[in-house]
Amino acid sequence: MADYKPLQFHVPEPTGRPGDEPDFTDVDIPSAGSAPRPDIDVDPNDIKDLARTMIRVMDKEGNAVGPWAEDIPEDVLMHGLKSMVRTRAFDERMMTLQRQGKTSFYMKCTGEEAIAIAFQQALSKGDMHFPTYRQQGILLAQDYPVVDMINQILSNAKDPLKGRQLPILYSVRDYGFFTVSGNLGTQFVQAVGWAMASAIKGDTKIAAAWIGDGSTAESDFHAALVNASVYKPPVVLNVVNNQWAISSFQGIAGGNSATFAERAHGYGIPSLRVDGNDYLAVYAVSRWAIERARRGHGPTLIEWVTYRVAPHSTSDDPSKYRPKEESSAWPLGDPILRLKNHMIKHGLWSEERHAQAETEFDEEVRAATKEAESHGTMGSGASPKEMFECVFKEMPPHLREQRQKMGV
Amino acid sequence: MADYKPLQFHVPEPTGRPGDEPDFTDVDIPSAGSAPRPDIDVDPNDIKDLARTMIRVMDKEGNAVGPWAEDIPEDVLMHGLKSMVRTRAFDERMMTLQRQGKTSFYMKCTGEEAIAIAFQQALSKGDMHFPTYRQQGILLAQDYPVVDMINQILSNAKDPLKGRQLPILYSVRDYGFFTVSGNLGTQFVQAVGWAMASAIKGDTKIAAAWIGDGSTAESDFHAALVNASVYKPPVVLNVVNNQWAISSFQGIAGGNSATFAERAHGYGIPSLRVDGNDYLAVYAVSRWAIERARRGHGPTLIEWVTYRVAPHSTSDDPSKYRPKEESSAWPLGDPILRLKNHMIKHGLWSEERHAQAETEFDEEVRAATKEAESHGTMGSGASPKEMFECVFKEMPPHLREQRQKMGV
Amino acid sequence: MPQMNMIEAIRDAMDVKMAEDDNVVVFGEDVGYFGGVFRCTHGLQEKYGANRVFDSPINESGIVGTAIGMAAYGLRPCVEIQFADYIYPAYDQIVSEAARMRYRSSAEFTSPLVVRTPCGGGIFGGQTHSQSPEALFTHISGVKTVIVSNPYDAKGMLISAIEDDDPVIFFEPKRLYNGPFDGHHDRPAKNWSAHPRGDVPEGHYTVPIGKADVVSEGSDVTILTYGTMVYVAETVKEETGIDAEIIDLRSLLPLDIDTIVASVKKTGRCMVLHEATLTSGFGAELAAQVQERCFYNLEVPVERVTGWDTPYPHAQEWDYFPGPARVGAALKEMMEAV
Amino acid sequence: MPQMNMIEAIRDAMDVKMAEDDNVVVFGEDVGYFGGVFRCTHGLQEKYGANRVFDSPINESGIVGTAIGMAAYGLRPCVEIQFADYIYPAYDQIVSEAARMRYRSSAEFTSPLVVRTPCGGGIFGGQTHSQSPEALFTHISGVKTVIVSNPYDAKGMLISAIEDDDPVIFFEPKRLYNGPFDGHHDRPAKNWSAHPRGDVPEGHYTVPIGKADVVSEGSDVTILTYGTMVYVAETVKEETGIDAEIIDLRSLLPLDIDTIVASVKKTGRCMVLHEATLTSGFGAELAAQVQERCFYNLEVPVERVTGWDTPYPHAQEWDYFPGPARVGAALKEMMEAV
Ligand SMILES: Cc1ncc(C[n+]2csc(CCOP(=O)(O)OP(=O)(O)O)c2C)c(N)n1
Ligand SMILES: Cc1ncc(C[n+]2csc(CCOP(=O)(O)OP(=O)(O)O)c2C)c(N)n1
Ligand SMILES: [Mg+2]
Ligand SMILES: [Mg+2]
Repeated sequence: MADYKPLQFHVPEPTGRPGDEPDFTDVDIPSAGSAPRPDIDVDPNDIKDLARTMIRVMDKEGNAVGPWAEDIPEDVLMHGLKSMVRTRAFDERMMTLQRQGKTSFYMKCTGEEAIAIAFQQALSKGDMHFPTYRQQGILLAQDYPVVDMINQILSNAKDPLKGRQLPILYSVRDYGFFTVSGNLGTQFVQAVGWAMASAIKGDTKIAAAWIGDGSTAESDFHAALVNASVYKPPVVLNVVNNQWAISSFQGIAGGNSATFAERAHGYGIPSLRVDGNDYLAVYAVSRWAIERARRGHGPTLIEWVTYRVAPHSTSDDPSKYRPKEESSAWPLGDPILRLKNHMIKHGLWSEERHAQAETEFDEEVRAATKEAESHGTMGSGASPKEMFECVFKEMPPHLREQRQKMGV
Repeated sequence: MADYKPLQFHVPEPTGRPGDEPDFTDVDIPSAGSAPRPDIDVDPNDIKDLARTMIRVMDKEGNAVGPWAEDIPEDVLMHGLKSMVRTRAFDERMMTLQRQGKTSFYMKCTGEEAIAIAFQQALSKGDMHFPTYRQQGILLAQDYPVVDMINQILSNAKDPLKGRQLPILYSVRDYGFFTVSGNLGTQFVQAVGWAMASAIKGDTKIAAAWIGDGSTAESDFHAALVNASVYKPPVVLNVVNNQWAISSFQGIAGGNSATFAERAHGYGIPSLRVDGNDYLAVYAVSRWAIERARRGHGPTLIEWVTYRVAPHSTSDDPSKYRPKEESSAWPLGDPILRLKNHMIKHGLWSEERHAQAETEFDEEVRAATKEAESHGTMGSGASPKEMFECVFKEMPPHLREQRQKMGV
Repeated sequence: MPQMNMIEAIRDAMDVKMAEDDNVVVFGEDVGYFGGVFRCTHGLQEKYGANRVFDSPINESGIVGTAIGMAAYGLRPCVEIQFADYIYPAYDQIVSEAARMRYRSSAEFTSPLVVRTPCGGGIFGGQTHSQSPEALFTHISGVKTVIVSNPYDAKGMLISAIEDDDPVIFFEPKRLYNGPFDGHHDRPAKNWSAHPRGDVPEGHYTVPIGKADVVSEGSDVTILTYGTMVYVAETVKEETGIDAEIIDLRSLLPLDIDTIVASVKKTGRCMVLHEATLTSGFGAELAAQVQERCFYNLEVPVERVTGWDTPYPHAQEWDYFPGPARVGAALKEMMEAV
Repeated sequence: MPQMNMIEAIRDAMDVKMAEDDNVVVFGEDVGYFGGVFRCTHGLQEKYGANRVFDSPINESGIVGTAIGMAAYGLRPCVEIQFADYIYPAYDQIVSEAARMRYRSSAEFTSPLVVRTPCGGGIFGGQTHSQSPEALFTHISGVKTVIVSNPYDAKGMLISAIEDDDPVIFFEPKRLYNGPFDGHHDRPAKNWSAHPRGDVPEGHYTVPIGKADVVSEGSDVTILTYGTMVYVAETVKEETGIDAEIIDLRSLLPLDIDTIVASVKKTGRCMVLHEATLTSGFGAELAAQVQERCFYNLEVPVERVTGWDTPYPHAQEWDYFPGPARVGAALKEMMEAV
């Protein structure tokens, strides 16, 4: 075996580290309108190319072009844009709240707003999201009371989750928002199970599963895809590829070897790769996949290509592991700016209204924050009694004894 | 939503159940020689078709045809055929042993002999298999003493594993045979780790991972592929698709939606689908993948298409869940018969020598069985003392105390 | 009353609940067409259709994970993990998800599901077909842990488990499927037809989760046990003549501490007996609680007789198993000590 | 002698071993370029290269599974699970594989690997950043379980763990990373520079796995504890004036039972103190052993003070945490009881 050279170990590296210039030359960006739009009952084998391209609708000038360009009702666009602005205002305010020491923890979705919001707008009442921690847009797009979100974040006396759960891991059943887990990936297969149940019952509800690029490496991603492949339940499997996990880039999840959309091919599940910062594309593709599921054609996986502009969480400092200017160099731009331009171009919006909306939402969130703070911050106001409730439906004797011991 | 029809739940069914005629019309069998043979440094994206076809070398007449036909040395062929015959003789005898109540458990590999044996012949000393329970051919092809295998199966006084482990879950480090786990799938990712270690050390050793069609559903399959995709270690990922898990067919693992070879595509890992009952194809493809790994081009996944002729184990009765004649209707035939015909056709073998080999190996195994039985059967001869050894390298005080308590 | 073995009783429980409640679904590896490697679901797919009884891929995390999703939808999944030794891949879904769903969502979402799984050794199954991992669940807040020892309880408690609004891990000692095995592996096997607990009522009845069963009254010593060991204890009582009060706990969490304390206060001695390994086994919790609650009544320390702290060996199975000889000797020692 | 906090001490242990032994490799989520979310591996990739210190995909089962393969090859992987709450996906690989490798192969293959993981609460991390799952490992034959409480031990025991030929689960109470936290969350934080155990020798030294540390001698009562609770115990001793002998167990398995028994025989009273939930926590094993071995010396039952049997709550963190008030009250009660 003398002629074999020593093997080499291969550890993928991102294109840039702190001090380097951002480098996105690897990110292929096909022109808007270039990707075909198949029928919803298409054979997954016939659209494999859609997992390697990027479905884009909005061109540089803000026009909607190509087969995925839909005639989106004005009120949908308007609500979409406003919800994005509102979400960003919310994120900013919560960040401040955390810096003020009023909550322990927060996570922003800056730059990714279009995905959760447009997807939610394509969904129907009765459907269920199985979100991660970066889909606050789902709640904001439904006008779930902002003050209740903040109450949860503050773990205060009005926290709907009674102080039991970490900030931002909301649970809002009536808004189709499944309780967010702190454990990555687990929700993906649960979504498949929920969708299986809908099919078992002969209902028409669909599930939307959410996962990040980094978390696709978790084993439950596979469990989800295997079950989706076998039982073909009505589920949309959303992978939000925002390029980064915490400090590790998408190559550490295998993203340099194939796209995340391509993962679906080994399971016979159709998949689409989409410009996640293009609101129009997100809305159109979401509708396509949701319709496909609801018409009984089974699961779809969608990779939403985007960029995590914010730090991973308030505990994180991205300047430690990626080029400083990377987020502004991201070639797919800002989803809010892009939709705004599109709407201004089409006479639906203006710079003034935009500025006004920003102020309005900032004020709304400020007011809500103030109200929420009046019920306590950083866990104050939550009752120790609640600690013992909801472990089981009925409190078993040993917990009753412990509660007594504690004197509450 | 009134116009949506109730969703339907989809549970895949095999093409036949007990009482039905076997039906393999779904199994596409391309003609021998039709699949191209790429270079070992091929871009995985350029050979995606090889995951949907079936690489076959031997035609109906027993000729070796096409680009995968190699000039296999006569002694290799001879040893391959003999090892297959020997393995079948071994399996038969062990089955009898179990029926006689001399061991608790056995699993045959009937119909799948070519895979483990030809693969092993393509491997080098120092490489490591991470096998499942159906790769006894690896040991038999290396002339590992049959009597030691039987001692393990009998859990007797000479059992190399001291009675600690279930029959057939061998461990033979010197023969590159990693300790077989009773837990499905776990070895797949361990093999990847072993191969990573080889690359980290700058060695030239490669790992061979083994898994069954049913077990590809396990989460560690994904863990293995993700790590293989990221670090590109020298590992060959073997999926033995013998159509059945226990009572569930390959469709319950997702095999109706895509081939198992295609699973690799989502990870950027090249994959090949091969007629596993064609010794010549198995040998050639194994050599290709092994060489690819050893030259630093990284992992390959191979789906070996075959059929589990035997019951799943001695605890199983396939007549309960599949058509009675299914195994004889299997369109890829018997690997032993096929290689035998090829060799007879090429003047390397004869019916007489074949019959003689069968007798010889039967006698060899009988004699070995007799010898092994002299050291005890069904756990007799194993020492209770051994129960406390090898939990840790050094026995900690609590185990010493327990051993004392037991009085051994 | 019909005679059933434990397999039939378990099957009957699922049958009763499936007939009563459309939301009950049953799945797991080999449980569909074939009816399970231990035949516990035999005939159910034929009766209720593949929509409600089906095979699952070999992915235990997926089995529990999909069940959690279904339970959140409103179904009541009763899933099978083929051997308790294979429950570990599902451990995260059980611990981090099913067990915590109600708490973390403040009861917006719950996990009313049952994980049935055969446990215990004595079938020459080696380290991967013999384990008793119950203590790994009793430490987890939010799941109930049940382990049954006879057909009557098996049916009644499985019905309770399916009706329970919280997740239940339901252990079935496989060595008891066909008869009340007492550890005398060298003697002819008994079957359930000769045992009063083999009489199993038809139709719906429940045995509550959280109540222990005093299977044999006595005044010398209390034996706290469950599963297969119940019969070992009974045999030892008979063989040694020691007047033991034998308590089959049945439900480990919630635990029927009142019954335990009453008995130990009466007898003044307590043995804890299980098949799982000693260290951090459920016996530790029992010993800890008994010494705390009955300290001034105990004549001798609480004694634990259990499997050794080794993996479950294959050939040395009967050396590992806490059989009548070991239990008898320990019991005598306890009685002889001051 | 250099002053180190626990993070530095842990990093230094890896540094020392990596310099000594080419076979030591370090990986896990975010441990490579970035150096770990708690910074424990900071600088190691730069020093030893990405070949030996690298990021892994977010798949805990894969982290341990690949480590097992590497260990079988001859390497000595020291891997990080980012939070102990995320160790469950790796549970099967730890329990069924790493722990059983030596046994099932009769020592042909072994798993000399270390799984480092931050545990415990007190950082307002809610149910998924606060857990103490040590008892889930002490029940598993074939793994060692260690939990350190100070920089000196952290470095010395991590070196021992890396050198150990068997798998070691190495718990690092994250609340102690920066200082000896005593549960008085409303007081200013202390740091390690003021603590004698913050003096950490340079270079190679070991603290053996299997030996407890009597951190404070006393005659009234023995407190068996580990991790963060060591400092709670010390504070309570000071605050109540009760002359407690405080034992930092450090190694839960193997357990230094001799030190424990000697102490309890001397004091006649025993409290077990840990942060994990009560039922089937490691305290149960301790109580069971102490009552068995020191029965005739005990004046009062062994008392367990622990986290409650609930998930670790977010807002109610300090109600859950067994802090000085609860420990003090329990201790006083123990002393007052006959
Ligand atoms: C099982 C588990 N492992 C690790 C973590 C710690 N963790 C939290 S978020 C995160 C990164 C996830 O990255 P990605 O999936 O890309 O999502 P993103 O934050 O980019 O939206 C990690 C490693 C966790 N929460 N759960
Ligand atoms: C984790 C785990 N789950 C379930 C089992 C039980 N089991 C043993 S073999 C088997 C079927 C495996 O089928 P496949 O992977 O196709 O391999 P084959 O037997 O066909 O070679 C099952 C379900 C197990 N051993 N381990
Ligand atoms: Mg990400
Ligand atoms: Mg198979």
